[in-house]
Amino acid sequence: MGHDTNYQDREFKIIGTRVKRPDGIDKVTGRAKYGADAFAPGQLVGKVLRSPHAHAIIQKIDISKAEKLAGVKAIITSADLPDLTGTNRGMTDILENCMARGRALYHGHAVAAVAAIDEQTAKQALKLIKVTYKLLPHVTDVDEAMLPDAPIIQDFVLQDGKPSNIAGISTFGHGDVDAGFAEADVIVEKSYKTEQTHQGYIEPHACLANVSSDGSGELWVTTQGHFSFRVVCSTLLGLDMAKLKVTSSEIGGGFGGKTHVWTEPLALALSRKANRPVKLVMTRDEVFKASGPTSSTSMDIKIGAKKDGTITAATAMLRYQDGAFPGIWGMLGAMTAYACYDLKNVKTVGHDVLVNRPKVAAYRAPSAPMAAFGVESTMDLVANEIGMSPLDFRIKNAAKEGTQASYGPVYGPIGIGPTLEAVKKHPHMRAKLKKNQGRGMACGFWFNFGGQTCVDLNIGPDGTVSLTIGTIDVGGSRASLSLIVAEELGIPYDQVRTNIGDTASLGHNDTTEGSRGTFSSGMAAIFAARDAVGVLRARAAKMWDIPVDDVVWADGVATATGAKHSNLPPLTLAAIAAKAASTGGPIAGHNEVVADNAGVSFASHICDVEVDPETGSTKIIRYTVIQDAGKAIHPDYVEGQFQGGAAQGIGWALNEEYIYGADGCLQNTGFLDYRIPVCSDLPFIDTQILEIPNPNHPYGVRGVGETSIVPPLAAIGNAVSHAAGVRMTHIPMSAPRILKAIDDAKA
Amino acid sequence: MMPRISLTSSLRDAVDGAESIELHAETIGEMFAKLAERYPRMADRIDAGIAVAIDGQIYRDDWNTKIPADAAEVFLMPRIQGG
Amino acid sequence: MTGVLVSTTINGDAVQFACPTDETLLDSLRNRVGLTGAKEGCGTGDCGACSVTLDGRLVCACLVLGVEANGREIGTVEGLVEDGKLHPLQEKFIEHAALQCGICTPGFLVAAKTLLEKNPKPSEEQIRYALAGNLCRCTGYDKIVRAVQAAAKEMRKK
Amino acid sequence: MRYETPTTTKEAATLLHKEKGQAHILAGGTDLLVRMKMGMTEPTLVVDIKHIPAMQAITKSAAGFKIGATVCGAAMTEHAALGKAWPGIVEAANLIGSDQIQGRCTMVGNLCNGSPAADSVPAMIAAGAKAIIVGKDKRRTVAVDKIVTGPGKTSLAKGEVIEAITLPARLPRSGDAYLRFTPRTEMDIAVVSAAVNLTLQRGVVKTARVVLGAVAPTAVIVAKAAKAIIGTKLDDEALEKLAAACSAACNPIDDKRGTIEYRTKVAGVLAKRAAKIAYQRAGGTL
Repeated sequence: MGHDTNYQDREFKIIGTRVKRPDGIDKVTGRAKYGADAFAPGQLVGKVLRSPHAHAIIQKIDISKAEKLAGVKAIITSADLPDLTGTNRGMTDILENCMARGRALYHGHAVAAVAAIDEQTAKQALKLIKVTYKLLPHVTDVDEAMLPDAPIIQDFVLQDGKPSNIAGISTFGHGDVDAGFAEADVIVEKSYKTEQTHQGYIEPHACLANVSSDGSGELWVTTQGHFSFRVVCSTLLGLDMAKLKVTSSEIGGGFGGKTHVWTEPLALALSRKANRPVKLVMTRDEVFKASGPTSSTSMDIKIGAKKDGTITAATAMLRYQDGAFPGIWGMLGAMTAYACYDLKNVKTVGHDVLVNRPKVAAYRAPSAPMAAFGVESTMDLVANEIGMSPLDFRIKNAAKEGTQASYGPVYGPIGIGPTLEAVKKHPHMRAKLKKNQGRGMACGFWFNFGGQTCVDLNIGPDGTVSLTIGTIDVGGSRASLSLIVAEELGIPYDQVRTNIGDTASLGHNDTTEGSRGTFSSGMAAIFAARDAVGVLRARAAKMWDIPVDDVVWADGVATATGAKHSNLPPLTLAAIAAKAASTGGPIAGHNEVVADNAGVSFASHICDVEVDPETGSTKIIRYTVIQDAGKAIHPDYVEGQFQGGAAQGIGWALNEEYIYGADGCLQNTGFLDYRIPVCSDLPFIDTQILEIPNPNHPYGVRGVGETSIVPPLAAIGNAVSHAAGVRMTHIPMSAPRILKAIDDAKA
Repeated sequence: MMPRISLTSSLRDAVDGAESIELHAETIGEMFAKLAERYPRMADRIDAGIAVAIDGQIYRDDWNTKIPADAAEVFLMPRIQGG
Repeated sequence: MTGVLVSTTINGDAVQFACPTDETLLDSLRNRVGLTGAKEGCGTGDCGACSVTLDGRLVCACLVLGVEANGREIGTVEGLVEDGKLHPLQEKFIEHAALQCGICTPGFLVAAKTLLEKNPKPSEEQIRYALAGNLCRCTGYDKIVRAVQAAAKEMRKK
Repeated sequence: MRYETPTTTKEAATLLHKEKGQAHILAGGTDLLVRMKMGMTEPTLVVDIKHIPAMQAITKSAAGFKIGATVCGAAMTEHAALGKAWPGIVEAANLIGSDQIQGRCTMVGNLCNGSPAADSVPAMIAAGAKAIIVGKDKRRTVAVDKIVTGPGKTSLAKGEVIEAITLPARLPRSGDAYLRFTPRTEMDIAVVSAAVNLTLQRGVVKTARVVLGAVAPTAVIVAKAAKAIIGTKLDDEALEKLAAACSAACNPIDDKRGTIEYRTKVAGVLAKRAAKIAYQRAGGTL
């Protein structure tokens, strides 16, 4: 504690180099162990029975036949999961989402679960469980769910004292928008819709649960936050937190979808009942139906501006669908919608709306891409109306240090202006376009978080350094953190190894979300290394028998200062470590920190598309991402985040969507019809990393993981409008929608 | 010096509709304690999670964070989630 | 459930396993042979994470029955290392940061190896289409394509 | 589930004929294993036909080509003579799934699965392909367009197995092409598709066959569309007539993959484009 978190401008030796990641070899040889790659002696196979209906009362669950099937070791229903959540409504919702309690709230909602000796027996047992449903009317569309006669999803949700599906209304903004619109020369008002998308991580949720009859347990699981999984699972099952050891596997993608528990509490409950380990792996079909996709939305955007390009007022009425349980997704949309701009008069209202769909979870900069689609599309329309280039219009209105953000606070040093200036200078903006091609650009914002962090740094007897962290590595952060420790200690990168500890080996760490992994564990690693340097200096002083104040640590060695010690040759880390036993024992550094102040992040994207006017098919021809990273610790993995987010945004913009039938059932529960981009769909994705240091991180680091998914929807929409002459207001901009728009425009 | 504490709209009903209030506190923790004392309905909101922006920097967790005497702005906003 | 004994060759080694007739080769490899390098991302042939070779042809192990392996030759990601040395594709994937989470990596490596054996000098477009059966959600494919290009170049030198 | 590996087609037919439960043929398995995974079928018998020598090869003769029922898509792509003679068919077969799927999938499987969106079927029908069918007691040869009778349904009797597909010898100055629309560039199912096979005489279309996929319960032969281009050099007017005839022949559904409106319109667009490619392959210049 007491470490200085302020940015210190300095020359780095190895920060910013492109070293090989420590988990690389395991991952290219097939040795890395993911969620489904663990096995325990005597393990059972867990399977979940799910509702085939969108909304139904569960009148009866008859497990008598299934119980009698040879090889079935445990069957659970909600009766096996008593509600221990007390007054914590959020936790009660998680419990009810894990397994329906008397009512199935969406197609795929878990109803019962079995553990059996093998896959075939477990599947057979599911078929023998007889559930009697009484169907209820359902609603899956966000606008329909807000109508006065819509079926009510949750009785406890009230508006004006009456049952409603509107779980929250959040208003942000400042100034007087009516007065602002009165001043405007041009006002553009437009409504937009975006369909629901899924994070689409390639690894399905998987865990291996092992609960003993003494109430202690272990959980091996693919997760973005094993510490928060421990909190949730132990709360739901009534276990002591210290007795539940959660170990994170390698994670095969998360993007927010693995911040929440889905089947893990069920696996633990099955294991407890059977008194044997239970492995539970979701199928892809289950992942789509019953994990946590992001909201579908509907929105009305209105922007007014003067002829000189000054925005006089802006509003956004946002309606976000949360699935069957209240969330904060509409609120986040309302907070982020206008965050890129310096506005005198702005008002945003976010509605959180319940529907018969799975409980919405975070998806990379959650809620920001949809609001940005509406706002950034409308920004282009306003620019066109007043005859200004969309880029100059954005530059004129960009937020800067001192701007009051539309979501409330006043900005410190931020990067939206520099990313826009970089767009202006980028050769992409001057590249020639061919027939049926068009160019668009758009901006995006995300908050970024810090949060609770705890690391341990241990120096081995041979002088190698092991850093144990508690934030999951979703995309190469172990390499970045090893770089940070090597930089602080002045030793080669290869001398440091970063590992992820289980929940028994470190204090609580918040989940890897909000782009916090490298930011927060990096900050803790710097401080832990500085702690260790203090110990190293003391040990060197002891070995030399001189005062510790006469020892400095630089370039990986302890050096005695002053003329009277000039005969003492420097001591390497290895030399000091070798004598640790006789100078005071193991050498370690430690740090716990609440790494707040992650520093907001901005990006601007440029995109060229070609639209086939006869089929409506859109091809991405060229794509450029420009984003502020604060400081890129490992540029490869920063670029990787930029490219990956852009690719997800491209998929969202063009093809990805949840398709519900009139029966309220999800129709596309596989990767064939939920179309994430394939390799041949995309060009190389150019990146430009800007480094505007975060004033509140010793190295200037900002989170980089999320913002890149925010601009693509609008960037592509703007490009399509230039290529095909039609303004798309419905995401995804699938070929049938674009072709219809082209035909309608002709008519 | 007593910085004005502004509240996001969803929190205002807990402080009798005020957009901002005056309150002296040296840390986020002290501010929360005083808020809960003055406005009992704020206690639940604080438990549920509130983020604090001090001169534009957002703090979600650390209640020991000092509120500088010369802070131009303290803004209470909803605690947010990421992906 | 009918169980059968399967005698097969995996990465050059003679291997026997017993499995139910309706079990996929992917499940046999993972749960009976102990080779978990091939991953199940979908189970329906849509993601390529379980890519292996069957008598030299690239296939999804989730769309092959375990019993079909009898008397045939299987190649998996675990077989890429030869004489203790990483395959150039493995080297280049690490060097070019062509993986983030890494769950799709085994499938990409097996698919890319099959491609380069057939076509040592593929164009960018050929690489992209040859790898279109392997989904990656982290990278946007940029660094994967670059790594395959670099490995192809390296392999042509030899 | 019994798993059998007969070595003659007749043996396979007998096994299937005798089975009282749910019997399936396994060739590439790219449809069957998906259905098993999704719990859509629980076979009691699977007959793996890949051990039957008569089904394993592509053979060329004066009469044309014979493609065994277990020949996978990748093997078709590798067969230079087949690709030269019937590029449209090879392209269509090559569009079924990824390289991984190509390593397993077969044209006969694509046909017998009975999907209206099957890629190889319109191309085969346009080419005048025939299926050699082997039953327990007799063999018969049937035009491919007579096999599929509706989504997931075929005219094959219980126990009948398709042993091979035959393609006629390629006539001089003739060419074929197949195009489909999919949202992605790969790994997708046709939303709408069109195959054209034609023969020229001095640059004028002499014979033509136009077949659409994914616009009706089965692939549709559009005689009016063929008529629209016969006797022409594929001038714009002929192409417009072809497109209009194709759109008029559509009887599609609205589903998760496309709308009626979209399929109807794009069927004509694809038919025009496929006709132009086939025309050029036949040696015509546009």
